Amino acid sequence: MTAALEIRDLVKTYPVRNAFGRVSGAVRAVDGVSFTIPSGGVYGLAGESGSGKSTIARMIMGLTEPDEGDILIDGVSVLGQGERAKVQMVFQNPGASLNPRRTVGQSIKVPLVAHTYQGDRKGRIGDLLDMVQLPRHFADRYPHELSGGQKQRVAIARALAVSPRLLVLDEPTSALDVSVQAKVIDLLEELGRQLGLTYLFISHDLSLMRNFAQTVGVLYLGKIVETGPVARVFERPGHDYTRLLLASVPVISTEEAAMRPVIPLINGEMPTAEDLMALRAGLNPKETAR
Amino acid sequence: MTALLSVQGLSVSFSTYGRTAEVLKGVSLDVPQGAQVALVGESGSGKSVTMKAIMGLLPQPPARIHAGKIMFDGRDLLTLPERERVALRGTAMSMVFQDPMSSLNPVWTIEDQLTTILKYADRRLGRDRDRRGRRARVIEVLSQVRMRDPERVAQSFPIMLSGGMRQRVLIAMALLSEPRLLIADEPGTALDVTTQAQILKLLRDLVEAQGLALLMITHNLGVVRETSNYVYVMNKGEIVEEGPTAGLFAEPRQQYTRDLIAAVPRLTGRVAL
Amino acid sequence: MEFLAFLARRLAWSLLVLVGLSVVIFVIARVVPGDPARMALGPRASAEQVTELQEKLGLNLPLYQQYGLFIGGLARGELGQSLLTERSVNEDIRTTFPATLELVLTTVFIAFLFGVPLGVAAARWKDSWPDNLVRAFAIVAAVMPTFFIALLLQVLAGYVLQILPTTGRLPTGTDFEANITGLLIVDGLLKGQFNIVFEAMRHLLLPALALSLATMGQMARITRASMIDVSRQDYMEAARAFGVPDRIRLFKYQLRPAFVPPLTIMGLEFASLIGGAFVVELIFSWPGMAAYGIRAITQKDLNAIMGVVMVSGVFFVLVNLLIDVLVGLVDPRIRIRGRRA
Amino acid sequence: MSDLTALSNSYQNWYRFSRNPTAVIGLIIVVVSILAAILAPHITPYPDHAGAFVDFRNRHQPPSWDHWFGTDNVGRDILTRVIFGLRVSLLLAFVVLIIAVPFGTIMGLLAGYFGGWTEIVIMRLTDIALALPPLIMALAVAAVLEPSLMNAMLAIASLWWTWHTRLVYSMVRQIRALEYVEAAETLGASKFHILFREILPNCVSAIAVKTSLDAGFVILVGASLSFLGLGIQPPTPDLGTMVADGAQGLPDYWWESMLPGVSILFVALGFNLLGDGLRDLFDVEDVR
Repeated sequence: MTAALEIRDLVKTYPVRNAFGRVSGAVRAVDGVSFTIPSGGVYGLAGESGSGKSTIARMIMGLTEPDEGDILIDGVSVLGQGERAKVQMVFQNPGASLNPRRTVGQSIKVPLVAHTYQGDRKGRIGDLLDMVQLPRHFADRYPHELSGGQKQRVAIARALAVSPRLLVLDEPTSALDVSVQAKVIDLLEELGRQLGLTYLFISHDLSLMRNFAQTVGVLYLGKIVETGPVARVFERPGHDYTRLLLASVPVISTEEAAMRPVIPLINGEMPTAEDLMALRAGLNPKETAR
Repeated sequence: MTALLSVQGLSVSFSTYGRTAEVLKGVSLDVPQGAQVALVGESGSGKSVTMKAIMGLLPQPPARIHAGKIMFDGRDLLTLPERERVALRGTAMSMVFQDPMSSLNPVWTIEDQLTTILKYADRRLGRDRDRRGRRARVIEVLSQVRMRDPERVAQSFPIMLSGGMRQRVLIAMALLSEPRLLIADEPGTALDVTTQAQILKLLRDLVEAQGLALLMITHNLGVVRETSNYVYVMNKGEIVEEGPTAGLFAEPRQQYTRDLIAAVPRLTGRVAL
Repeated sequence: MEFLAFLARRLAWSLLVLVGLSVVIFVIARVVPGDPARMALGPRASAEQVTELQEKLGLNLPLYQQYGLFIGGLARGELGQSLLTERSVNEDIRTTFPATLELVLTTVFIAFLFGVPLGVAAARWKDSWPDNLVRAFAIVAAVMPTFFIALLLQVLAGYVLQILPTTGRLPTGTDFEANITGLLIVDGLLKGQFNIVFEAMRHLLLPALALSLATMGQMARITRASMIDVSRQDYMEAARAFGVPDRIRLFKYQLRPAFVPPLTIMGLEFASLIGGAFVVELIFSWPGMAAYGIRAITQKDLNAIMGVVMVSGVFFVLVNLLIDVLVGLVDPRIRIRGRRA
Repeated sequence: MSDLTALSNSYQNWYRFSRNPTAVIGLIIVVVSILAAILAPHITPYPDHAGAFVDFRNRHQPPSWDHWFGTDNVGRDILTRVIFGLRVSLLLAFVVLIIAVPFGTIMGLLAGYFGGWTEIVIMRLTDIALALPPLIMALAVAAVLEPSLMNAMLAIASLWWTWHTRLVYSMVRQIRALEYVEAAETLGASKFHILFREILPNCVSAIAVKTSLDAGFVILVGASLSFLGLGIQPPTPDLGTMVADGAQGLPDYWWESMLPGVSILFVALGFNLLGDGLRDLFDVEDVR
């Protein structure tokens, strides 16, 4: 069986310019990333700001072209193709991902028009709202009339409009309260089962990842430093950065606390990732004042 | 022993466009001397309003405090003359702001901002400290928050510092005049997890070392467990449950607290309900 | 370093703007229908006279060569001959520009001196009477036609109260040559002739006031908006939570970050100030470049028109470069990042 | 249901607008001025005074019951000529803005959304225009061609669009970075859809505010131009020309210049108050 999504040696660099606008170097925002997600699977990409996780999502969506590597959906390379109906995305901030001047129905209609959906569009919009457990009459509401959780449901409905195979979820619940987050995650799981969706779940929230993803890749400075089944990676982390991430998660029970790896303190303080790596490499941690 | 800070039956309403909404309905909480207390709630629960009322930062109008007392060190802050109330701000009680990106003035150096605050705090306390003394104190506090190069940080403008360092500056700002109560407004939530962990540990260490009372305002139950030993759970303007942190997390009594705890994803994976 | 690069970039853009401006001016002057030589000489001139002038002005050459000549002249600072005064346009502008400069600088000074404090006061007492007063003033000042203000002031101060002179830069017959900077106040000070300084100021007051009202209102409005914007920032609340007194918060914490928009807008306003100077100079018989420009325009004196417009453009560009430096001094973010927020 | 909420929204807007006294005053001034200009031949007391009419016996009459604004140096009723003069002013503002606003908006959308060379070319053009005040441009054009209303309108419009371009450009730059635009891109929406359906509706209120303010300023530029004698040519009544002509009689015949001057002020004030009211209503950031 072919994978729903296959990422091969993806590289994206951004030029660094000096003060006068000359290119003086390059940052490798994504530096040789590969992974595959089997059909119906949930792959979690964990990383902090600057890890390259958003750049990967943008490349999969076709918003940015990679410098090297390939992206295959259902075994077919999608590079250079403009529109990608098979893959859709749910954004981080439900407040900003819906146009404030357009009704929910108008927003959901966008992909239907773009991909020339032939059937009854109004009916389809209603069905989509049903799917995300919102009343059909919400089609006439404006985003400011909805709560954060409702907006995120609308964003999910919109992403499902053209029956994609794969959903990229970019921190879909980080802006929501925990009780709302739990419901949105339940919805995503149920939809995944019903529609046979494959998810790429991008988050910095390791607890959530533990519960939602089956496989996890830990991204640090553009590279996947560790990957494997989520239970294995979280219980027996093999890389220092994974250990640091896990040790940093605020938890609510002693069982969880016991699970967190012990990290050596530097000057009585939790080390930064750079310092920890430097310590392991036998170097003296350098001062990091920027 | 009486509490250092004691909020008693605080009720606050907001009036906008002719409509009045009651946002706090008789909130009571105690922060004893040297204790670490958390106030946890989701958005709209009223935790920020409570915090602002304690700090005296509620804009009135539209807000109106119509019942209750805020006792600090045996005096009711709500009936205190404005001058005396201002005198307490940033000195006896001070606050760690949430957003490291926007809580520092972009056009002045760190040293400039910290010495200005110190100068007027000294003046209110009747303390005599010259420019050089103030500078020394600023450098001292910057090293207390484990800034590696306090001299250089002091000379920097905020945009030259990383988010984590700015958050440390905000903590240093709160410590300048040796307060007895520290009110922390979700410090570190805007930062990466590893940086947040550093900040929380730093805060914990400081509070313990200096014997400060801490009131941690947060929406994150994990942060509550990491930083407090007593917790108040707030919902819709009311305290729904309170108790020692470990006990309350292990055996929540109220349905709301139970649901809230159940909604938190666990690092250990799914819990059987 | 970043700041130098920022300024260098701005300088490069400014040069580009000036080249663009020269093209626009050239196009207006040469491509539009009508023969400049014929226009200059009038309908009664003979065909030979017209041809002669055409050759003299290079009008018989292809357009790109004409532009080459024009830009070449500009690069050397040669603006050509005025058909009207029969002197070089350079000379005419050199004698008239200082008067305009003195007028415009005084105007900016007045606009800033009153506009910014008005804006600060409005923001400080937002939604109460000082605010309403300032806002009303700003709106009325903005919609008063400059020529109308000028006439009004002239009638009020000149005819009714009879305290201030209403024409010229100095009393007629005054024997004084401003040959150092061309600015009467400065030269008067340098030469120690304080009566000249006093008279120059008296003469400046009305025209500068007339020209400054709209800009003053604008400054007040922008300062107010910017102050209110800053007052909503978290760091203002933080300063309050730490007990920093009102006065310090207002002037140190709030005004300085709020100062960038008024500065920037001031730079942009310069163009319309120069436009306004055309009207004010005419009404107050101010012997400046704008008055010279108006004369050139009504007499279709092409080289003079092009010269005046070009000099206004250069002036505008220089002022804005200066403002970039000032903005960098006020806001370290621009200094450090090398670009505007 | 939805119609009801939409209705209550617009009702709410109207309610808030009507509670803002300056905005209402502005709206009234604007509407009255436009109506007066359109109906000028029917409502003015002496419609024939709009042309080359002479009545030397009645020259320099101060304001009276017969001539509310007095008469000018050839005995024409100034109120009549002011109302006819409004026509010129409003026509000028209308034509300039009907050219400048749509053109400037489209250029701003293109520069802000596409970036690259489109942005560089368009935005440098606006920089050049900034250095060239509309009044001077109009003067230069009037000098080279001939002074006429049409030339003045074209000259002003040829620069004015750049202000709208700068406004829309800066808004598009902000909006483009928002997730809903990126979302529309990932959903496969066309560039046309993104520009005109997703981005433009979010700029409309700011454009409306600016257009209202601009109408006042264009009128001022036009009046300055004719004050300098380079606008519409006599005997067509024009407010700027009337101020200039009346100024010859200052201070004795003050009404001949002051009342037309106040009229210009009045109309420009109307548009400004209206723009300010709209700004409060839409909660638009400070434009201009």
